[in-house]
Amino acid sequence: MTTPQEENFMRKISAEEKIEPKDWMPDAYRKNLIRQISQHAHSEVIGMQPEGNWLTRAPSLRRKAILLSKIQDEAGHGLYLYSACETLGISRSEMIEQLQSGAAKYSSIFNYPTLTWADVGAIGWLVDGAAIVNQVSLQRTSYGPYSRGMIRICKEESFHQRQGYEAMLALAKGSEGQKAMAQDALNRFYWPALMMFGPHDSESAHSQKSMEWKIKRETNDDLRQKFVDQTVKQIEVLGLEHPDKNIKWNEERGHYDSSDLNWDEFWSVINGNGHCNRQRVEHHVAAHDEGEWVRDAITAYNEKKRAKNAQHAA
Amino acid sequence: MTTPQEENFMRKISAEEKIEPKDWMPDAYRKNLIRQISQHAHSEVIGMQPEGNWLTRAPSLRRKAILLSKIQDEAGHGLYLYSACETLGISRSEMIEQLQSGAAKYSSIFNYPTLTWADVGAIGWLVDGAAIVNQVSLQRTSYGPYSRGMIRICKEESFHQRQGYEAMLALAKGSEGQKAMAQDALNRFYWPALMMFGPHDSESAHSQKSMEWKIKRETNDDLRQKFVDQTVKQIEVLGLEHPDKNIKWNEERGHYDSSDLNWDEFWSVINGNGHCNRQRVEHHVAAHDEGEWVRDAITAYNEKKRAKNAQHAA
Amino acid sequence: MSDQIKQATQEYATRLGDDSVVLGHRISEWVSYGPFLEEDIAYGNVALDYIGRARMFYTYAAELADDGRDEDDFAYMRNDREYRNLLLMELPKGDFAYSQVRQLFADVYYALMLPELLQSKDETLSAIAAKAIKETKYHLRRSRDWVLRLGDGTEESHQRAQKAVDQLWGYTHELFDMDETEQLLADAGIGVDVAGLRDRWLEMVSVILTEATLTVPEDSWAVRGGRIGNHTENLGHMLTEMQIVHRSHPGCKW
Amino acid sequence: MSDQIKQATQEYATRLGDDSVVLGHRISEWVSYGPFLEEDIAYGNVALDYIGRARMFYTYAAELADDGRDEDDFAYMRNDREYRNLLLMELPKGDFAYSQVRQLFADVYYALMLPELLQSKDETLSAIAAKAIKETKYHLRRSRDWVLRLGDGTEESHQRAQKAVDQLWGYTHELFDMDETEQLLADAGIGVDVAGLRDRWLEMVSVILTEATLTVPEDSWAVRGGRIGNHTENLGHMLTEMQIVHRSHPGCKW
Repeated sequence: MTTPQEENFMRKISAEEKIEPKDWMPDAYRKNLIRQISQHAHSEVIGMQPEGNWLTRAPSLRRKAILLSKIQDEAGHGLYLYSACETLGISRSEMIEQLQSGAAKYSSIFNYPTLTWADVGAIGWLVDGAAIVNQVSLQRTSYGPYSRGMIRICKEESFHQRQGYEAMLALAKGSEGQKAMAQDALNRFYWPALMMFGPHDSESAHSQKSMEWKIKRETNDDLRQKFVDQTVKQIEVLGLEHPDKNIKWNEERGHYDSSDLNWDEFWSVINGNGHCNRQRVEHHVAAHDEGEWVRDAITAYNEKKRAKNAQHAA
Repeated sequence: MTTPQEENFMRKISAEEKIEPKDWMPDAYRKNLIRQISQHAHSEVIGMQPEGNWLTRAPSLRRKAILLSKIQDEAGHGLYLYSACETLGISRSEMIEQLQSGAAKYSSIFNYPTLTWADVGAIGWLVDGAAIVNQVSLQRTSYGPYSRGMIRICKEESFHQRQGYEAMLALAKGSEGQKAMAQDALNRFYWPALMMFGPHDSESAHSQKSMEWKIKRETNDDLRQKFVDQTVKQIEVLGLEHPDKNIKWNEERGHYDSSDLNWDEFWSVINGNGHCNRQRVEHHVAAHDEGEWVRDAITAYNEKKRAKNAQHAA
Repeated sequence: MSDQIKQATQEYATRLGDDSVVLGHRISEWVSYGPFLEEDIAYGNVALDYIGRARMFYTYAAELADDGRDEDDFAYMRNDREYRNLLLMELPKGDFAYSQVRQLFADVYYALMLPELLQSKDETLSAIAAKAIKETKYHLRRSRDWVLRLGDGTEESHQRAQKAVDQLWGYTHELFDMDETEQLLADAGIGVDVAGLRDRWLEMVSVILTEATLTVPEDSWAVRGGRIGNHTENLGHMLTEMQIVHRSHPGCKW
Repeated sequence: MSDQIKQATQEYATRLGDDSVVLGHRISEWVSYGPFLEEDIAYGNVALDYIGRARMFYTYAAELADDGRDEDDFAYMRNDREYRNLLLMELPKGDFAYSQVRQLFADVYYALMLPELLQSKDETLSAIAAKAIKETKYHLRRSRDWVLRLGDGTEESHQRAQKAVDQLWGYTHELFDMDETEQLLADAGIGVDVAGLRDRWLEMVSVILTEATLTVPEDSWAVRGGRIGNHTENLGHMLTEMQIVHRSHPGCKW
């Protein structure tokens, strides 16, 4: 039995109308969205750390400025997504609590360490690149605020990806040492980037319902294939070796065939065996806790001002 | 009117007998010694910081080991001198309080920053060198525990001085960059090292009484002259320029003449305008405060053990 | 431009570039460590402005030096004995109060100094000043707001802010020192006579600190030496980190 | 010695040198930061022992490599991707409890591993082990004492110690991993079969932790990768500091 509300909701979904905050929506839809948008927001925020790790070591002033600017954009995306998620009836501080307690996730790619300067380029190119493939598809997601957020974020992310790729190009065309650094970063980040699209469709817990509700518009495997396809040419231009020895154009499918992914490693990292799982959350908790007295000061100051203004008004 | 105690005390001093902890001594003698020995101890302890600043950056494993070993010796000297001072009826924790409150001083040389690796060599050579000139003379100081401490400490300090000089030699005979580093360190540490002997005899507040009581055995200016004389040849061997353009052998005096010292700077640094006055004390306070829970843990653990042993015994 | 003036101007641009890169680096250390996300963004903004200034000053210094060096040679290939920044800029980031009080001291300084530099007969310096003035208006509004909020916030924030003021005060005197190079350029209408800014700086800072219920310290101590390369121990550690990648790959482009 | 064995032995000596220099460096970071002066001395002692071991292992590796490199080339001219130390050694010093628990884990490991290395058919490795065994006896007595005192001290020290145990546990599994190189050397009677030490390590550590009223964690997570150069982000920062002077003056002697 579907209620008229449910019917109306599904009608909008079918008609490609956006669901807006004030609209009725099924609880599970709301929950699913909160999970996905907050995870996305947390990923932007936690993603500041692996790149921030190289902010103080960026090898030229120009690269330092670009990186600063990029990390700043990510903080901005985080803010923007937290706001979008708040329209679903959860507060930012609740979301932060969930992040810090481990109840909410962030993209597992950030559990990998950034070990060299080239990793900053690789993240911009591959990680932001994979994110864009996903986000472009999410521009058509059914929830209005999320969809509009994606449109805005995609523009900046494309910019980041170009900058990341350009940084890789400078390395790949540079000295032996630089080129080796670039190859190493590619080798380490290629596979985790593919895993960013999530498990195979057959294994994906949330996929089916998300597709029905048009929260997701394309399947994990389809998105992953797009990314695999677009990356082959980019690696060629860099003049680097493709990390996947089995990569091969399949005329019939019109796509590249590639190796099976090591899903054991994927699950292992998600389940706590990544180099940085603990570090990322501890960093966030430490900065948040250290900031408590600052937040308290603002509250106290504002209250004093309010009291003073009320006095003046009286 | 001198009491028989005073007479006996002065007789021993004249006869070059050592004063021992259990012996009667004038209050002023005791105070004077506490001031001098604790200042000496604090200097060893604070002196760990400017050298420790390069421990993690030592440019070879051999130098790293030498520096570690040297700093460890200094901590040992600090301990030894605190013990010697405790025989005069002051506790180590009281002395540490005085250091942290600023009531007790440490050698002002450690208010200068160590800016390059060569500074480690310069400190070993010049600062330890100046310290030794002073300490050799203090081996004959009238207070037994202090005198014995000086004899022991002098041996290790001579070793440090040789190592410091050897580190400078490696730089002075090295690349252009290394040689420049050595010259720069010499230029910066030469003058403060001369000032380690204290103000001119005519200006020295504590000198006269200390000489009478044979706490000090030679005057500030005499000791400083010894150091000036011995250093000329050492600079020559290094092939570096002497920082004092007026240095000149005086046949008549049998000593080198040298420039007037910039006592304004000396007093300025002592009075708080050195680069590191605040930093050194804050570092000491921070480490001490951070260690409080550790010291508490030992106390608690020992009490538990004691209670348990008492139970067993009963 | 006479050779003497040219050389002095190059030195001057280097000094101003050093001030900017060092302070910008210190601010950037806050990114992902701020008390909340908006503050990470704000810090990023301010850091970016300073890195931008450094690039303009260094590029001009490189142009005047005309010896094949570029902005990165100035930033990455000089050690702390060669850096000429004011000591205030190199002090570690400390806690949030420490960084904001330092920023207030620097922002008021630039709010006074940049309009003078705008009047410089040297067109490049004047153009850099024109851009920087706008940034500094925003910076100062921000650091002033923070110092007010921290000083007049909780007991803890007040104490932290006062401690920061006391710890930093002795490093502010150097901001107004003139040496021969700067005097020469001031006389030639190229550089700023910073000595003349002291009183106004003191007045502006005093007004803000007082409003923030903080005490303006006595001038009991002063540490100097940045302009002759006599730095605190902090700069060496900062440059170690900043320069390691660049120095580990000599002659590379990035 | 066959070429294969020789190459494996060189790699092995490098690994053991890396473990020693990295842990020695971390310990040396405590000097002048200890809770009291005696502890500064003790830390200095332990750090010295590890730096000494690193020098012996690297010197042997250099001898086997026979390509003109010396101990300092191994320590100072390789980056973190080339370092082969166990991750446990590179973690930051943390608080006093964290450092002492790490030390206990390492000391028990060496107490078991070194007597085996003493039996090595390789005389140099055996000789290094002979010297190191004596040091490790002292180290283990010390770290065991500390863990007992912290674990069974105050509420605060207990919590800190337990937190350290929990945070470090996932890095201990890697200590007992064998790869082809190590298996080859173990089979040849040259290297230690560390996999075989696991149970005894766990038993010894469990006894000490239990006496210290601390809980032995479940094996719920494990981070690996040091032996293939896949490090945490900490090592890069550590090597930055450690190598900056050496790298800034290429080819110099010190």
